[in-house]
Amino acid sequence: MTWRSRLGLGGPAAVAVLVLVLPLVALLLRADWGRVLGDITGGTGVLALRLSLVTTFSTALGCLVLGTPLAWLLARSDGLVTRWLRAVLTVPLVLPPVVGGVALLMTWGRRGIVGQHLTAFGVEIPFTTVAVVIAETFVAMPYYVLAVEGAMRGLDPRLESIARTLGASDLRYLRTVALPLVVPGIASGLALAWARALGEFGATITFAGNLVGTTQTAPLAVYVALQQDPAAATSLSILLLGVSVVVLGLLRGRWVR
Amino acid sequence: MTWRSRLGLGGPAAVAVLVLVLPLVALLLRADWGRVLGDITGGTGVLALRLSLVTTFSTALGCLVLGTPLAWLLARSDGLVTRWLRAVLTVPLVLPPVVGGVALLMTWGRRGIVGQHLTAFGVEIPFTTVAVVIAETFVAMPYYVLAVEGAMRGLDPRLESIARTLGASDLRYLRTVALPLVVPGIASGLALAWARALGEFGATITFAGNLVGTTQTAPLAVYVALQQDPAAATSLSILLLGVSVVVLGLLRGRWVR
Amino acid sequence: GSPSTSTDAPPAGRSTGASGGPVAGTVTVLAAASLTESFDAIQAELHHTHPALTVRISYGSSATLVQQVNQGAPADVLALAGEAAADPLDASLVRSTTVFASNSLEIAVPPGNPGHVTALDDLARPDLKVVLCESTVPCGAAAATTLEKAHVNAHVVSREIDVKATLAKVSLGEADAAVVYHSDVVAAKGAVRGVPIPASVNTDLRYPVIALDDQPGTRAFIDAVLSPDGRRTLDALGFGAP
Amino acid sequence: MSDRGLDARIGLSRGRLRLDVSLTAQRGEVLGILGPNGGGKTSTVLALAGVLPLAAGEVVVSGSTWEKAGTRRLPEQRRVGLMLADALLFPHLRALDNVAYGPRSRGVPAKPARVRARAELHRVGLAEHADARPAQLSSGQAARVALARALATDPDLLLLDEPLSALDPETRARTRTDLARRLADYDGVTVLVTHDPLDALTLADRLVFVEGGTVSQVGTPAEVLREPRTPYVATIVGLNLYAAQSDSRGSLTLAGGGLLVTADPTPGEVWATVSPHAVVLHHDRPEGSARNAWPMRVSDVTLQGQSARVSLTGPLELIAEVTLASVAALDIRAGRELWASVKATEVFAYPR
Amino acid sequence: MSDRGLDARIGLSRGRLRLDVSLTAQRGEVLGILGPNGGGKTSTVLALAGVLPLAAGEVVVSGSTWEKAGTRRLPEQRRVGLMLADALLFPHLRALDNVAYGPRSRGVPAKPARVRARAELHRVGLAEHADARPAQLSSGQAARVALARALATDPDLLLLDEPLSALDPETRARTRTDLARRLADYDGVTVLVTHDPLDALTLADRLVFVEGGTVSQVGTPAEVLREPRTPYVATIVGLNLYAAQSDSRGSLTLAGGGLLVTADPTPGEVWATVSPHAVVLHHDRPEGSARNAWPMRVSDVTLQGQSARVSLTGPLELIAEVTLASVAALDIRAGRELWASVKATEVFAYPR
Ligand SMILES: Nc1ncnc2c1ncn2[C@@H]1O[C@H](COP(=O)(O)OP(=O)(O)OP(=O)(O)O)[C@@H](O)[C@H]1O
Ligand SMILES: Nc1ncnc2c1ncn2[C@@H]1O[C@H](COP(=O)(O)OP(=O)(O)OP(=O)(O)O)[C@@H](O)[C@H]1O
Ligand code: MOO
Ligand SMILES: [Mg+2]
Ligand SMILES: [Mg+2]
Repeated sequence: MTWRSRLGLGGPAAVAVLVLVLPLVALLLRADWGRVLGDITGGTGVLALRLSLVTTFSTALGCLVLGTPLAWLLARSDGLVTRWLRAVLTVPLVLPPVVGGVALLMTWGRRGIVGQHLTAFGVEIPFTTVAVVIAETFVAMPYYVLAVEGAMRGLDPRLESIARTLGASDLRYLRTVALPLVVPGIASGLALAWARALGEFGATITFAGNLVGTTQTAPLAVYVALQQDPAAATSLSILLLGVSVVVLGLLRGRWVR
Repeated sequence: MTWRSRLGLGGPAAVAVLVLVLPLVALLLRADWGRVLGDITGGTGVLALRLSLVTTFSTALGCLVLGTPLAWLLARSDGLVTRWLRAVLTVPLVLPPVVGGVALLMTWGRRGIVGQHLTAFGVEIPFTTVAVVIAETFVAMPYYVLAVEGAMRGLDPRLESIARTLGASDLRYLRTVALPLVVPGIASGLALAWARALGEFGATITFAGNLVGTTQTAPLAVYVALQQDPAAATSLSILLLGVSVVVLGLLRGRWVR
Repeated sequence: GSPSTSTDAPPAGRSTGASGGPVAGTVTVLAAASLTESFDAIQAELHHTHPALTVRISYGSSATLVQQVNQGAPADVLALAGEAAADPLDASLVRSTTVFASNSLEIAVPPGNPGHVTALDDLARPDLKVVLCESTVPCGAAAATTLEKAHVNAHVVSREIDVKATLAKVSLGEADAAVVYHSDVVAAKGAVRGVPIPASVNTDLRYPVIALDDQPGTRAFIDAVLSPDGRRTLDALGFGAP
Repeated sequence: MSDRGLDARIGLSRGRLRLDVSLTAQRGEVLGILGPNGGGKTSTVLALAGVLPLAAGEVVVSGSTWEKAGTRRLPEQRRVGLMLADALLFPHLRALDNVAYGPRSRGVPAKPARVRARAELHRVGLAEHADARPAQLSSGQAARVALARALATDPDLLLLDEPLSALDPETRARTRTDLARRLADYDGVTVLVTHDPLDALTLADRLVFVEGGTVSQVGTPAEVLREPRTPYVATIVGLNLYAAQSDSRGSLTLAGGGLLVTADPTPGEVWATVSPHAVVLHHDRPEGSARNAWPMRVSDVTLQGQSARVSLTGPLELIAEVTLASVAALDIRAGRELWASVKATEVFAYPR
Repeated sequence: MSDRGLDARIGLSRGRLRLDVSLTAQRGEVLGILGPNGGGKTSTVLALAGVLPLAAGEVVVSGSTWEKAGTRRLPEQRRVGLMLADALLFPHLRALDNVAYGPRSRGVPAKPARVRARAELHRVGLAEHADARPAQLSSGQAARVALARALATDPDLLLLDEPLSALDPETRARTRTDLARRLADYDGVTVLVTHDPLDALTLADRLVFVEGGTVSQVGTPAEVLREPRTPYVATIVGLNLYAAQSDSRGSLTLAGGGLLVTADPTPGEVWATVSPHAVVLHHDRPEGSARNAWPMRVSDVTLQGQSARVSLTGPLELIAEVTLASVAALDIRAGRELWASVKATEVFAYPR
């Protein structure tokens, strides 16, 4: 790389890195390191982290199972319906999470458009761990679908022509060629969605509530701790970051270049 | 498409669509449509929406100017530094937004690791519109960088070989070939980042506060209204959704297939 | 009770507000979410007496506000729900503290009271979904105290991050009952119904207003809160005398 | 009708090209498709495979209708094999699994599919590369794997779009022979698109020339070699071709200028051909029986194997093929002036 | 040294291939690189372009050192033109802007760059496609645009990796002639990788054969035509080649079995060649002067232009080239048994 390009690109890139990294540095600098271990192992932190891992991996699974077919269908058609569907999918990104939580209550809650019918069968979703997964899926799935759709659109369409003439149905082509080839896209989509779910706060607390062991995920525990004991909150945040960096590192190291 | 693939893929995809779309339907069904127009034009809604548009477009611009070079540098190297940098970039995704806000205060606040030096020059960032932009950039830029990096990695490396032998420096190649070819990736990265910024709540209210006209963005206004007047909050949310669908529709219609 | 000061400064406002003319400049106020309606009204009144004074109010949960001040947010006035909320506040930042209102607890139920809640004891019923504030939030701490005094082991399904979120669960009908402030039931304007809690087990909260500097605007705002007009506004919205 | 292997009319639009091509072939026949770039060869192949839908026409293979107004079999419902000019291997599969993909997709169990795949790889000389990933293969190796893959499903219709174009001459010769042997065993129809006249002439039973979206000439290699009907076809078969007006005594007036005499008169509008081998070059005006003789100038000389092709301009454009010995003897080089003669018995004319 | 256009030793590893190739050329010379698939031709070209770094060796062009232990000029700092086998046009630019890209990148203002680009497009017969996007071009049209693009920067070193492989024969012939004319004007060095012997023989001044990462033979086309030294090279030039042991009287014992007599003895280990044209076929055992005569069986017959290539097996493997008339007269077809003879004067032997 020449000096001109080092400066021309390196300058803005360095600013970008600073904007993103300085707050993390501050968090680490201000942490009360003597207490971190105690904060993490004691109290509700461990419970919250376990719940977070369970719910976020369920969310990732949900994205994989439900989001992959959706991404595939979106990638293969360019009709008006597809375009609108794609626009609508980005809505949960824009919805303030708290509003998202309210919308989820309006849907799955006791008086919600779906929930009122579920209540008749004795099924009530809010305030349960299932509600946490629904809330996380609601906010995270769009990231997954958009990432995977993009990867699928990048496939050479002639590969499908070849596979089809070799006798593969579109499902078989999807399974044996398209999916293996978009594994990097799926992995980064999963990484994005999982990370978004791990940090999810507003929709969860609004829709699922905040009960230790059942619906209090790590971000909720951090928030609660922040009000009382900022040092403990910092410790828990650092743990959360550590876990996410390890999981994302493993995911990326394995599947993403 | 065969019936088998319609069922096999259409089923899960339909569930995915329902999970994402039902809450929006509920929001629209439960809105007090007679009031929507009045709620939107009266009160602080218009102010908040204007502030949201100003700050989110500033954020998008910041992502474009700072994030594009970063994405480019990440896409071109595979060293250990790059891998770690990429892992660290995903951290703001995972950080609960409220913690992010505290970390931003620890960085740019009066006593922050950077802010304390700025204060000496009479510059105070928290509770200003600039703080809103910083908070939004902090949460949104990772989405942009990851999307654009992915698009840039998809380029055929031989195109660069050709361009370079034709006399183009790497900067010129970036400008004249790579960037035009990843315009769809940039557009969808911008869409993601802009949408994420538009919905940003926790980091903003913590770092920038909730001052009408200065730092109260639309999601904050929705939150405040939600406590006082849920119907007004719904109206404002619907406006927010409308704006975002229009903007994303324009962006995608123009640049994304 | 009577106004109490916890620092060396004299009760700031009254004298200045009475003696000085209209004040100019900007005052930034951080106020607990439960004060939204009252402080909005007080801000409007203040505009008549000090037209050149710009008042900027940022509402949030008390704990967050304290965090912001500790981390160097440029604020002049801090108004919190409950004196305990001020405990984490960096004492060196405080110029004066004045209690300006009080609040008591009440059970909030959805309109129509589907859970048939009539007394505090009902909150222990397992068929009932009860939400409380998180114990770190002033209303949560108060509710815990009250339930303990009454020996009620409430069937809690969620501990919300602030009192408004707690109330929202009831007004949306997701929860059958919540323990909130009386002022919140008043502010909800019929979206919820109140079920009183006997004074014997109730817990009062005293709301402090804290000056973070000595600028004239700061004093003008605190004076307005403490003024008879301010008092009337707070009364009308369900707050008790300090 | 029952032994008709292929009966198709392909009508569709692609960009600015309007394609309308009819193809028929008996079972076991190899149909060579040739034509200039952009003429619609690949589009024809894709339409036969079911990848591009027809706007008009129909495709009938071995008696079953694959496509017709309104009804359309999907590619996987057609017994078709396709190989495009790019190898397009599945990049995540080993060479062996690429070749086994077709049999597996058509229901063959894993083990026999691999045995078959290994055999096919062996036939293209890549047995020892069975475990290589496509990225580890050179372009030529990849093309051979793609060929093996297309051959592994025993299709009723085999579509090869320039299958040998990425192979080096040695491999190409070997693969061409193997392909010819393979196609001789094969009782389906093969459609072979190629730019290489040698491929076309040696592998195809019948040639179809597609130019600008329509068929410009059809015939067996021998017919086409004898009577090319377009300049493109003449280039392919290596003949000099002239559009001419013939009188009844065998005197031909060329459309591009010049005169030519043939021993075998065909009055009217004719095509006339002269083999480059039949052109004799001389230092001076030739005496004797040659009734066609012109002063010419050499515009280009190229070596071809053990002989040389000499491009000449003069009263007409002419290409001569001479031995290297003649090149030395006559000191043939670009710019040289000399005489060219052709015996009237070597000029063939046939109606246009 | 100053008229040395190219002086390079390329040492690098690529996958399992260890490449070590030395290339030298005078200014204005065209160096043809041939070799089997996977031999390292493309890798050599990429190393010269500065895209693949050298592990060992150096690259000196027109007296300036482009690469040497430790120092390395970037591709854009080399005056080099590159065209790969795929066209690799910039898909967002019109054909004209693709061609103008090089001049623009090297500082030519927009207007003259376009004029130049238009001229280059005209030379490859695509003047009327100047405004087309790459997606609207056929593969052959795209290849021609890529050629025009590589030629538009007047590089000191022009690297063409199978530049004509996607062209149809007519266009290829035209482009080959144009390329030859173009390269004649050009005073830099051209490195031309090709699979097509005709391209190599007609365009290159010297040929370099790269097999398995090393140079197996170097020489002018005439030298190579006369004395091929590997089976690959023999295939390229269309000769029958045998490794043999010669005694002093001209009797050759072939390594693969069989005996051959030459009129021009070269004792020791030799290569022996026989031109397919020199092979005469007979119904019965020939009488007369031919000292080499064997009973053979026809394994394959292919038409090539106006003649036929006949592959024969017997005491040795032999390819004969005969006229179509002979094919008819002798009823030559696969499986037929007949005699082949070669005059001793047509057998050339030279030291191995
Ligand atoms: N994807 C496409 N969209 C629109 N037009 C196309 C597309 N692909 C090819 N074309 C056009 O269709 C015409 C026929 O292309 P086709 O690939 O069938 O030609 P071809 O005979 O195979 O050429 P070649 O010898 O170069 O392979 C060309 O004019 C080309 O410009
Ligand atoms: N990207 C790559 N990574 C690793 N090995 C490669 C790569 N590309 C090619 N190779 C290997 O390098 C060797 C030389 O390849 P190269 O492309 O230079 O051959 P080539 O002579 O150009 O062949 P062809 O005639 O098929 O184009 C081959 O064995 C190939 O398998
Ligand atoms: O008003 Mo509070 O700080 O949510 O109890
Ligand atoms: Mg084609
Ligand atoms: Mg190559």
